[in-house]
Formats: sequence, C-alpha cells, structure tokens
Amino acid sequence: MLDLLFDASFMASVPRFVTPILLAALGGALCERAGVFNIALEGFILTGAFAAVLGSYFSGSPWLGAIAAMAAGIAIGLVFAEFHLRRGGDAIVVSIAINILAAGLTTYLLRAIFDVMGAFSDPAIVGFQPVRIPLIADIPVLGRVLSGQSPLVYVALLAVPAVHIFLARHRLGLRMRAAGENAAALEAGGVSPRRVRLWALVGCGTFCGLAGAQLSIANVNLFVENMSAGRGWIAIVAVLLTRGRPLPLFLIAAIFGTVDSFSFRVQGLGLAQQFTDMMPYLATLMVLVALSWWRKRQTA
Amino acid sequence: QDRFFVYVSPDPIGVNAFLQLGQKGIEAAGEEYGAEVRTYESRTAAERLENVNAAVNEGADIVVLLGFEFNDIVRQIAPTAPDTQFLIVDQCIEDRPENVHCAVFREYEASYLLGVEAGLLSETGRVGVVGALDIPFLHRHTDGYAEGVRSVAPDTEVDVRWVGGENPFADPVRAKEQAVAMHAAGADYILSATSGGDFGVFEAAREEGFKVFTVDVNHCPSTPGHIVDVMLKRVDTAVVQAIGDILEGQHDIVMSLGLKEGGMSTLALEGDLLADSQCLIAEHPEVIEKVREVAASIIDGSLELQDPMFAQ
Amino acid sequence: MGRLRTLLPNPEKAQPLPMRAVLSGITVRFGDLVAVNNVSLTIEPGEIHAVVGENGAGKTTLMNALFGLVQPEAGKILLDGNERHWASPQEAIAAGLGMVHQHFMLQDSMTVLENIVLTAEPVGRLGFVDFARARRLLTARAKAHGITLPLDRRVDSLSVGEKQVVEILKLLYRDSRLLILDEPTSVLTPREKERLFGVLKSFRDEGRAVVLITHKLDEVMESADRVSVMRGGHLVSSGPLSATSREEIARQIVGGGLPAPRQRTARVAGDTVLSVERLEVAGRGRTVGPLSFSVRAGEIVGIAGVSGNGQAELIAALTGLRRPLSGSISLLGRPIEALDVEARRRAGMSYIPEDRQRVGLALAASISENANAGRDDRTAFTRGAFLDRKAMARFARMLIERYRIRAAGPSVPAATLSGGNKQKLVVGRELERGTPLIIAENPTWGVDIGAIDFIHGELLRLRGEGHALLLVSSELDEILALSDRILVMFDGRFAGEVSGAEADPERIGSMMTSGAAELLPEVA
Amino acid sequence: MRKHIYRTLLAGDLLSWLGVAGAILAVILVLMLMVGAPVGEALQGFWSGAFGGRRYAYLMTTLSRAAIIIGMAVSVLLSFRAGLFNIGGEGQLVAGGLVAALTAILLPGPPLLVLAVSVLAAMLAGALWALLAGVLQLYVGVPLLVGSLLLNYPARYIASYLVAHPFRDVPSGMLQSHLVPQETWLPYFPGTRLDIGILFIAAASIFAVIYSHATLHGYHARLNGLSPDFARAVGLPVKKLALQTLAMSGAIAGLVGAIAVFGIHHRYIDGMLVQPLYAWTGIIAVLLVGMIPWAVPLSGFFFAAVETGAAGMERAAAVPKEIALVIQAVIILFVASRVSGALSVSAERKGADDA
Ligand SMILES: Nc1ncnc2c1ncn2[C@@H]1O[C@H](COP(=O)(O)OP(=O)(O)OP(=O)(O)O)[C@@H](O)[C@H]1O
Ligand SMILES: Nc1ncnc2c1ncn2[C@@H]1O[C@H](COP(=O)(O)OP(=O)(O)OP(=O)(O)O)[C@@H](O)[C@H]1O
Ligand SMILES: [Mg+2]
Ligand SMILES: [Mg+2]
Repeated sequence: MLDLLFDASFMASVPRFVTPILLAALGGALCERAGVFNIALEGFILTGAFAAVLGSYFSGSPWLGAIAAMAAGIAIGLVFAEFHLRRGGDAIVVSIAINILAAGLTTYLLRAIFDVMGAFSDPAIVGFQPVRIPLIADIPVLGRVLSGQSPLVYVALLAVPAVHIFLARHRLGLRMRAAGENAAALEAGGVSPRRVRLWALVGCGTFCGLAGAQLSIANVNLFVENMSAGRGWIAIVAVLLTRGRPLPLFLIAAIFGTVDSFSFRVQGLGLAQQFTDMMPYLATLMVLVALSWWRKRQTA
Repeated sequence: QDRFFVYVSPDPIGVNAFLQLGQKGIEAAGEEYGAEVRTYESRTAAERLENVNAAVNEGADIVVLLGFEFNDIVRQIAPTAPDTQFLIVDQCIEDRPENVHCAVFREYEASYLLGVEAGLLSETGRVGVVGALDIPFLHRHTDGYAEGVRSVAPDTEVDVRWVGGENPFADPVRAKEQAVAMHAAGADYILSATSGGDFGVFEAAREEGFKVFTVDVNHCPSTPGHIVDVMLKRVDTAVVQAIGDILEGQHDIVMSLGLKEGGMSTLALEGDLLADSQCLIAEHPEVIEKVREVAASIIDGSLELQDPMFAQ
Repeated sequence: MGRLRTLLPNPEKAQPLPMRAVLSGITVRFGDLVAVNNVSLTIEPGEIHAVVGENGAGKTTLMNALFGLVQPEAGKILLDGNERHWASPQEAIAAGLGMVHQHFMLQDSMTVLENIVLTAEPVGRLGFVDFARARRLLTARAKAHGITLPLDRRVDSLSVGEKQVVEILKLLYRDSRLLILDEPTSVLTPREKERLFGVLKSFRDEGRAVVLITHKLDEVMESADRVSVMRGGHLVSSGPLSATSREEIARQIVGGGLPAPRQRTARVAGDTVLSVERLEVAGRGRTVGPLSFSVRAGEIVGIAGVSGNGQAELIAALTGLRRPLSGSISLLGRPIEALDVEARRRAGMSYIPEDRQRVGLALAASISENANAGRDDRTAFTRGAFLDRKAMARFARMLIERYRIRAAGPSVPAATLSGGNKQKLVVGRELERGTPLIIAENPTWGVDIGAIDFIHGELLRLRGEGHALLLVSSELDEILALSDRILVMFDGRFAGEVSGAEADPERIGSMMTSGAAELLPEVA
Repeated sequence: MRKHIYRTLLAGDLLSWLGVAGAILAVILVLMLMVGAPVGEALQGFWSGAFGGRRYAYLMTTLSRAAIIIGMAVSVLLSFRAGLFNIGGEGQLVAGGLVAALTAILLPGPPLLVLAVSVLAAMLAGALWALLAGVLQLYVGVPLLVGSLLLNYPARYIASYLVAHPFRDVPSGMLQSHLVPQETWLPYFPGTRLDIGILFIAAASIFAVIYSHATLHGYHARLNGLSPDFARAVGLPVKKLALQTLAMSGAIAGLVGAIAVFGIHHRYIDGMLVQPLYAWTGIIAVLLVGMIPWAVPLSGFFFAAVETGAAGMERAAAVPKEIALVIQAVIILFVASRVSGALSVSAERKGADDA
C-alpha cells in the first residue's frame, strides 16, 4: 500500500512538480523583495510554456525553446513594468489583466499559428532529454530523484543559493531590498526605485519563463490551454509565506510540489478524483493557516 | 450549394481524435451532398448552448452534435427550430422531437476485445486503464475492457484511473502521470481513453517502457513498438451515412453501431489495415486468432454484452 | 557605474577641498503652488548656515532643488563658480553634496553598514559589493571625528538618536563637502543635540559647508554662523548671525507681530477622570510599563520624551487600539480596559492621533465624510439605515468655520487640505465631541506657528472648561507651555514627574536621555 | 468614488484618451491581420454577434451573459469598496449554484416556494463561503487575497464530486445533477430565449448603488476601505463591517449562481460556472470603472458584448473568439491603470505629507 505510493517513479516525479513552482516562486521573490506586488505569476508561467513550445517547434531545439520562454517571460515583465511602473497602474489590477491577457493570447495564438484549440502536440516539438549524472545515478532511490531529470531541474536547484547570495551581497540585490523596504530612501540616495523594480520584473520574467518551459517541454512535449493550472498562485503563496527569502522558499516549494505529485498516487487507493485534485490547494491553505497562526502567536 | 451543415463540438477539438473524426465526417458529408460546412467549437456549457443557438440562427439545415453534452440543449432548442435537423452522435435522448436523430456506438464491444488481448498478453498479472473522467460514457471503455480481461485471465487485476483536473479531456500532463503511476504499480498493458491526453500516455510508455492500447484512430506509427492495438470508432462514416438518411427524409433515425455494423472495430480484426499499421498486435497471431473468435461470437449474438453506461 | 567609484571616500586625502555653492533666482512650482519663489542664496565653505521659516515656507523644497531632488523651474546652481544641472541626486552626491532629510531615510531591516554603502556601493567582481573595503574606509573617517557605531547592528534596533548618527555617517562616507541637514534635532534629546552640533562644528572647521534647516531659534543662536529666513517661498533675509537678533529673526519668520505667549491661568484640578494602574503593554521587542498615573478634570498632563520610548504603546492601550498585557484603566471611575474603541469613546474619551495622514483622516474621503465619522449622535445625520447628506455637510461646514479650516468646501477630498488644516479638521472633529477626557498625541506636529497657536488655544480652553487632557508630545517646548504636570517617559517607563510650574528643560532633558549620546564625542 | 472620474479626466486630457483608444484598436487590428481576417466582415460579425441576430437572438445571448457578469461584478464591487480584496467570487458562485440546484431537486413542495427557498439557500451558501475567507483573514491572519482565491478550488471540486457521485444524473452520462423541477425554471421574456433572471441582477445593481452612496453601513464600510487605521481609531466596528460586507458579496454571488441554474442550465453541470471565467470578468468589469457603482452594469454589459461579439466575429470571419480575452485585458491595462489605485493601500500612500 505505502510502496504503492512511494515507489521509485514517485520519487522521480517529485522534482518534475517542484521545479515549476520553485522557479516561479524565485521570480516572485525578486518582485516581492523589490516591492512589486506581482500576482501575475500564473500568466507569466503560461506565456513561458507557450513560447517554449513555439521555440522548440520552429527551432527543433529545447534550449532555443527555453530561451524563447525566457524572452517571452521578460516581455510580459516589461508589459507589467510599462503599466505599473511607468503608467502607475495598481499592481493588483495590472496583475489580473496580465493573467487574463496571457490566457487569451496563448489560446488565440494557438489557433492563429497552429489552428488547434485546446491542446497542441506535434513530433516537431523537441523536449529536454533527462540528464544522467554518472555517480549519483547509481544511488538506490535517491539516484532516481537527483539524476535523470531535465536540465531545468538543476537550473532551479542552483538558482536558490544564487538568488540568496545575489540579494545579500550584490549591488542590485541590495538596491532591490531597499526598493522593497524604503523606496524613498533609495530615491534620496539618487537611485530610481522604478529602475530597480524594472530589473526585478525582468528577473521574474526569466524565472517564470523557465518554469513554463519545464511544464511544456520537459514534463511533456506539448502545450495545453491554461497549462499553468494554478501553480502560479501556489508559487505566490510560497512567496508570501517566506516573504521572498530563497532558502525557506525552497522548502515550501518542495512541500507543495511533493503534495502535488503525491495527489496523483493516492487515486490508486480509490480516493475520488475530485479529492485528489483538491489536495495541493488544501495543503497550500493548511500550510498558510498553520504559519499565519504561528506568526500571530509570535507577535502577540 | 444552398445546403448548410454545422458541426458543434462539445470541447475544443485540439488533439482529440474523436472530435477530429466528427469534423472529418462533416467535411466528407459536405463534399458528398454539396453543402457549406462550418465547425463551432465550444469550451464551456454556456458556449455549447450559444453555439447551437447560433447554428440555428445562421440557418443551418443540419446540426451535427458530438456527445451527450447536448441533450438538454437539443431538448430546449429543437422544438423551436422546426426547419433544422439535429444529429446527435454518441447519444440518444428519449422522447425526442422528430427533427432530432441519433447515432450511438457500442464501444464496449471493441474495448472488450482489447481487454481480451491485454488479458492474454499481460505478464505481470496486472493491467490498467486510464480514462479522461469518471463518467458513465467512459465506462463503455473501462468496464468493457475489464470484462474482456477477466474473460480470459480471471485473476488479472485491472487498475482503473481517471485524468480529472482542470480539463480532463485534454490534459496530457495528468494523463501521463496517471499512466506512470499505474505502471509503477505493476501494470504492463494500459488502455488509454483520455482523448486529448493520449499523447501523454504514449510519452510515458516510451519513457517507462510499457505497452498501451488506444482508441479512435491508429496512433501506432507515432509511438512504434509501444502501441498494441487500437479501438476504431468510425464516427466519420457514421456521420456521412446518417446525414444521407436525413436528407432522404427519414424520420427519427436511430443508428446503433457496433462490430456487427462495422461502426466499431479494432485493428486486429482488420486484416488489410493491420499489415502496415505498425501495431504490436500484428506480432501475436495466436492472440489475433482468439480475438477474432470472440468478435465473431459477439457479432452472431452468441456472446451478449450489456451496455456499462447504464450499469450502476 | 564608474562614477560611483569616484565618489568613494579616500582616507589619504586629509582635508576636503572647500566648496562654495551659489543659488540664484531659484523658483520651484508644484501645480499652481509656488513653493520657492526666486530665491538667491550663497553657502560659504567653513560655515554653518541656518535656514529658518515656518511650515511650507519652502525650506525643504529649496534644498531639494540644490540637491537635485526637485527640478527648479527657473534659476541657476553654481558650485565654485561653474553652473551645474542635476539629472538626479546621484550627480549632486558625486559633486560632493550630501543631505540628511527631514524624515529618516533608512532601511530598517538592513545593517548600519549596508545602509551607509547603499547607492554608493564599492563594487568588486560582477557587481558584488566589497563590504570589507567599505568598512575600512568608513572606520577611518569616523575616527577622525571621534564617532563610533556598531556597523553590524540592524538599524531597527537603534534608537532615534543612533539613527540620526547613521544619517551623518552616510554623508561622511561619501565625503560630502556641503552637508544639508533638514530639522535634524527634532528627534534628539538635549544631550544628543549638543554632541551633534559638536560634530557639525568639527565638520565646519574642516572646511565643509553645513546647511542647517531648523525651527528652533536657540539652536540657530548658539551654533550658526549665518542665517537665512524664508517665508511663503521667498527669501526674507540672509546674513551673518552677528548682524541680527533672536527677536528680529522670529519677527521675519512670522512676518510681523508675534502671537503673545499663552498664559496658563492657575486652576485647581477637579476629580480624577482617568486613572491608570500598573498598565503593561507589549511593545516592539520589550514590554512597556508598568505605568501608573491619573489625569484629573481641568488639568493637562503632559507626557514628555523622545518618541519611541513607549508613548505610542501607552496611547494604543488607553484608546483601545491595543490590548494591554495587564493593569487596569478606569475612566470616570468605570473600568474600561475590556471595552473596545467605540465603547471607550462613548464612555467619554476623544483621541487626536499623531498621524493625520493615516489614522486621523481618510484622505481619499471628503471632508464631510471625515468630519462625521465616529460621531456619537448618529441619529443626527441618519434616517434609519440611510444617510442624511445635508445634515452631514452642515456639520462639516460648522467645523470648517469654528476651527478656521482653509478648505474649498465640505465635499472636497481631505487630501487637498494643507497639513495644518488637515490637523485642524482632526482636532475639530475630536474636540467638538466635548468628552471629559481628551488624549492628544503630538497635536501640532509639522504645523506652522499660526496653527500651533490656535490648537494650543483650544486645548487650554477645554482645560478651562474642566475637561481632562492627556498631552503626549516629543516637543519639549509644547509640553512646557501647556502642562500642569509633566511625566517624562524613557524606555517604556516614567523616568520622573515634575509639576508644570517648576519644570526646567535641563532637568527634563536629562530624564529623556538615551544611550545615543555616547556615540558622539563630548565637546570640550 | 466620484473622485475617480475627476482624477481620470484630469489625469488624461481628451487627447491622451484618444491615444489610449488608438493603442487598443491597434492591438486588436494586429491580432486580426495575423489570421488574415477580412476586417470589414469581422467588425460586421462582431456587431451582429453582440447585438444582432434573428429577432435579436444574439442581443439576448449578450444580455443573458451580461446578467451573470454584472452580478459577479456587483458582488466584488461591495467587497472592493470596503477595501476587502475578495477574489473568491468563483467559489461563492459555485457554492450558490450547487446549493440552489440540490435544494430544488431534493425539496418537495409548491414550485414557487421551492424556488424561493432554493434562491435563499444559494445566497446563504455564497455568504458562508465568503465568510470563511473573512474569518481566515481576521482570526487566523491568512491574507484575504490569497485565502479567498485558494478557497475557489475546494468549492469547485466539492461541487464536482457531489454531482459526480451522490447527486449525479447517471443516465445523462455527464457530470451533472438532475434537472430542477420544470415548474421552477425562470420563464423567458415572451418571444425570446432570455430568462427573467436579469431582473434579479438589475435589482442587485440598484441595491448596490443605494447601499454604497446612501446607507450608513456603506459609508462606514467605505471609510474602512479607504483607511483601516482611521476606521479603527474613530471606533468603527471594523471586523464586523468586514464580515458583514463579505457576507453581502457572497450572498450576491450565490444569487448569481442560482440564476444560472434556474434561468440557463436548469441543473448544476460540472464546471459550468468556472470555465467561463465569470468571476474574473466581473472583477475586471469593476476595475474598468474604478469602482463607481452606477457604472458597473454598463461595463459588465460591455464585457459581455465583447465576448459574444468575438464569437460572432469567429463565425463571420474566422477570427478566434479568444480575442475577447485579449481585448478585455488590453482595455483594463490601458484604462484601469489610470483609474485604479484606491484599490490597494497605495491609495493612502498617495496623500503625501506636508510637514
Ligand atoms: N511634492 C509636493 N507636491 C505638492 N506640493 C508640495 C510638494 N512638496 C512641497 N510642497 C509644498 O511646497 C510648499 C513648501 O514645502 P516645504 O516642504 O519646502 O516647506 P518647509 O519649509 O520644508 O516646511 P516644513 O517646515 O513643514 O518642512 C508647501 O506648501 C508644500 O505643501
Ligand atoms: N496631496 C495634495 N493634494 C492636493 N493638494 C495638495 C496636496 N498637498 C498639498 N496640497 C496643496 O498645497 C497647499 C500647501 O500644502 P501644505 O500641506 O504644504 O501646506 P503648508 O504650507 O504645509 O500649510 P500648513 O503649515 O498648514 O501645513 C495646500 O493648501 C494644498 O492646497
Ligand atoms: Mg521641510
Ligand atoms: Mg506643512
């Protein structure tokens, strides 16, 4: 029964689920720390997923697909910047609009370019091949978790410490934190918070683009409408819970991702599909409740 | 060219072979009977209603509707649109207005045959089937399959799972995960009835190295060496045929298509197609033998299967 | 980013080059409001140059223009004779200007060092910050002026005095040759002030130019070399201190006659209205209290102290905005610590909050909507569940008149009011309720002399009518001017009580002292 | 909120508004040309698809969509004005629709009574679902924005489960409940296929306008929205206000769900209230007009027309109807980025201090 849940292929599937959430959350963290309330991660991811398929389909290379995804993510980030930073639109309003824009544009282009509605799959879409890491691969269970994953999984893992160090010690990182905490002070020092936030949005776009690529050309090789399916929101919760700190962020993302892949397994136990579908969101909500409660205790 | 046919799909057609067949059928009918043809794709319950309304509004002579999703809608609209004929495929509604016709398939006959094959071929004593959504209609695939398995291998376990999620009929991601999970649980032969999700299952088969059965059209070439056999559902020919009958002025047409009528089949039964189908079943003559036996007994009625759709 | 390197301090360089700044014909406009009107001014090196004037006179704006924070509409800025234009303050900073702003410009969650290097970071490879280098340079400079500060403490753990020191260190680190300090002493204890001026003088003696914006004339008199007076955006006068006098300056500030200093008519206090017993409240980090005191009818009890010593927590507990940990509060003999805000107000309490922007008013709402909020006599402006807009407007107009609020009318957003008029609206709304107890928290913060005088008058009037007033203020002068009894708060406790009659600033000042003073050198 | 209009008109003089309109049209045009659509026919199709048809059949479709969207818009309007960022309308809508259908199916009795009870039950269900998010925020500390959103998913899947297993209409072959009794169906306006549900929505809209401008509760709720610190300091019962307002929002969302059941689908079909993004469209309809109550029905109708018009455009000129979403989003980006602001705390930050 338990072995039915925790078989090796389950272990192997966990990173597949963690990575998109983790990458998106890292992007969200940059925005959070820089003081941009970006709740459009869902839209960012979706755009990335579509661009990845587009890029891979026309170039035949998953790497170019990933690059296209990052470019698209950055483009959406710039749209966000234009309307929030430059035109002064409310971040929440802009976010909602961008989520809708992404959903509409991807489905529209899907039909405009490939003349299909719903989902697009084609042999010409080349996905990432699993990377086999020599020694690690031979470790019994762990081997299947750490080795044989898509390159983006390793990118995500490396990104966690990278972002942490960047925020702690890099000039731009320092300024992002300042923009998020006391922008007026930054401005008085002669650095425009807007420019700093623009960079945060660019970074966010890059990470979310990769998150999308992991979904559409690493986990599978195709694009499906609304493929992000709530992951962006879960990433946002992770960001809010950890206030954008990369290391805790990794833990939370790992939990959510594990529950996500776990929910597939429990169907085997005859649990109604609707309840397994619900699990990731309930888990998210519960973690949220638990932490909020704990924080309340702390402050009070 | 004054005739005007409209095909309303219940869901986005996308990679959904079944809905693609419907479109193929309507286009063929357009050719054959010289009619202008339009396809309205729907994504939501509201859109289905609006599309059928629109079809009537645009003055369609015949509206072809795939799937049970349209029952209520037809009941509502058909009486108010006397000069439009409705053809529902896959579903027959009782006490229907006379401008409503239907063509249904007995999928369970073909899935039964696939089950027989799985039962005979499985080495692990465990086979699986993944359906898009836990709805009665899809039990025609899953239950028929399970029946078939048990008929030849009583103690082989059948693992049944559903894709579910946001869009069950077009979610290769979830379909793939379910297949992987079932294989991890020991299933070595898996029937995929997930329409849009099938590609995901094929990918899983390629990566994890198990064998799959599939439905609607011959996918074998897309994943050589992994697809055993295919349930053929001849929606296109059915549509053309039914429209012909309608145009002849027949009233209240009810088609039920199974092995007997040639509306349902599997590649194993199609000597001519089988040769270059690239399906694994071709390498198991003894299984083919057995399957054709069973098929024959279903056709001559000596073996009676009842429709799982209304079981439960 | 090459420029950043150039403005990094360089310890070898002993003396900074002197720099003379000349402002000529500067005009700054905000919409149709002329904040600074054709002002010409020279700032000499090796001088402390005081700039005084009432609120909104344009002091800050003028300096912001010099510093590149606002773009003047007309006028020139010359440094050592050559005209300069700032695209951003960064350029002004690079040119050797430095500014300590009216409000702290600090990142609370960062360390002192991070705060100091921010926007002038010494970068190593790939743009990573070279903190070690910054630390070396900084300690060298600080020592030169005998300043010590724990560079690795988080700023939010510092006292306000210490924060002010961090602001100074920022300028030192950037080796600013012209330092602008905008009301730097408003948050400091007398002792800290003394030491701050010590440092400023040692800056001056090094040949740096120091501009000191202040409202406090004694500071001007004891430390400035030159003084400029602004009024309504114009420069009224500018010259050496020796050439003018305290009274002269004061008259120039208000433009004509000074309001007569208020006389508190002696008055015997009545029965106890508010009494607080061993009250303890959770504060940031530490608990505030236990505090015990009482306020009687017809007296003003002043709570003095540098802000951040627990006054906010005390008031939150009294008004019901925060649950106390323990202790009892009774109003007119009735225990109220369990009641919520509304119940307490009904029980006879009014509250003039310090932060009119957020707490005192809903800026986006109209004056009328603000005026009628929290009224006890709801029936007076409602019919059943519905509002009587006319009655609401009537009430608002009445306040506007009675409290001389400069406003376009009851239906304009409160945001369009000037700071002083915003404050008058808050004061009016609260005082109009005529409750036995009135709690006033820095009621004249950031408003000009005219408004201050008016508000003080109102508070004294209510005292005369036998209301009990609790006045919390970080302005010692205000406390001294109004209070019958003075409680001095330090580090969450009362450091002592003195009666208003024999209160003397030195003594109270010493009670208010915080640790920050030790960071600055004693002045010989 | 009239202030918004002023600010908008001041912010953008006529010229720049023309600029905005131009930009929006440009985007739409580019998308059309991308699929090589004949622009003339497309626009023609858009117009007839939104307002035309035999005996205005398409206009009726637009109205019936508008009813749902406006309803959801009114629901969030009440929350937003009170500074409650409740984006859980979807969950409340689903709760209402489901409960309405199940009550009508299970409850015996005279049709009108059953209808009335079902509608009330639906409103109660919506209110409770909204309150759940409110309680999470006020007593647990889960931000409403996130809490309300996450609660959408359990609502969706619980409803799906109930119509998939216990209350499923098995023979229909779909994930859906049984039909509600035919006598409880909302009648159509004579000679049309538009049900009278829209009258309920009109009533709700009128209520919202009066509530927002003329009632003490609306006044206090708004003060709380503009500055919670202020509301607390002047002794308004902020928690009670928030919960009551959320309950009202939820109740209206529930009402909308009931109307979708009794007016349009006559049963609860899995996903029927989720997939069309009614809740989100409602939200942007509110944002478009900067939360001005009387303007909300207009923008709701406008967005409904964009959607049905796009469908018409697809029929007439093969322009994928998904363009509707793009159009809506672009409009929000350009327009709302000038109107919005009072939405989040940024409103308070605007009033720069003087001293
Ligand atoms: N950003 C701004 N927008 C609009 N008006 C402004 C702005 N900044 C300053 N003002 C106005 O310009 C005038 C001068 O303001 P300034 O801050 O220079 O006065 P001040 O002399 O510094 O007063 P205080 O002593 O209160 O600091 C005031 O009327 C103020 O309201
Ligand atoms: N946020 C704002 N919105 C609109 N107008 C404003 C705003 N801030 C200031 N003003 C206008 O600028 C004028 C000066 O504002 P400010 O608050 O600086 O007055 P002030 O000179 O400081 O007066 P006081 O001494 O009473 O504060 C106000 O009368 C007001 O009309
Ligand atoms: Mg100033
Ligand atoms: Mg002022």
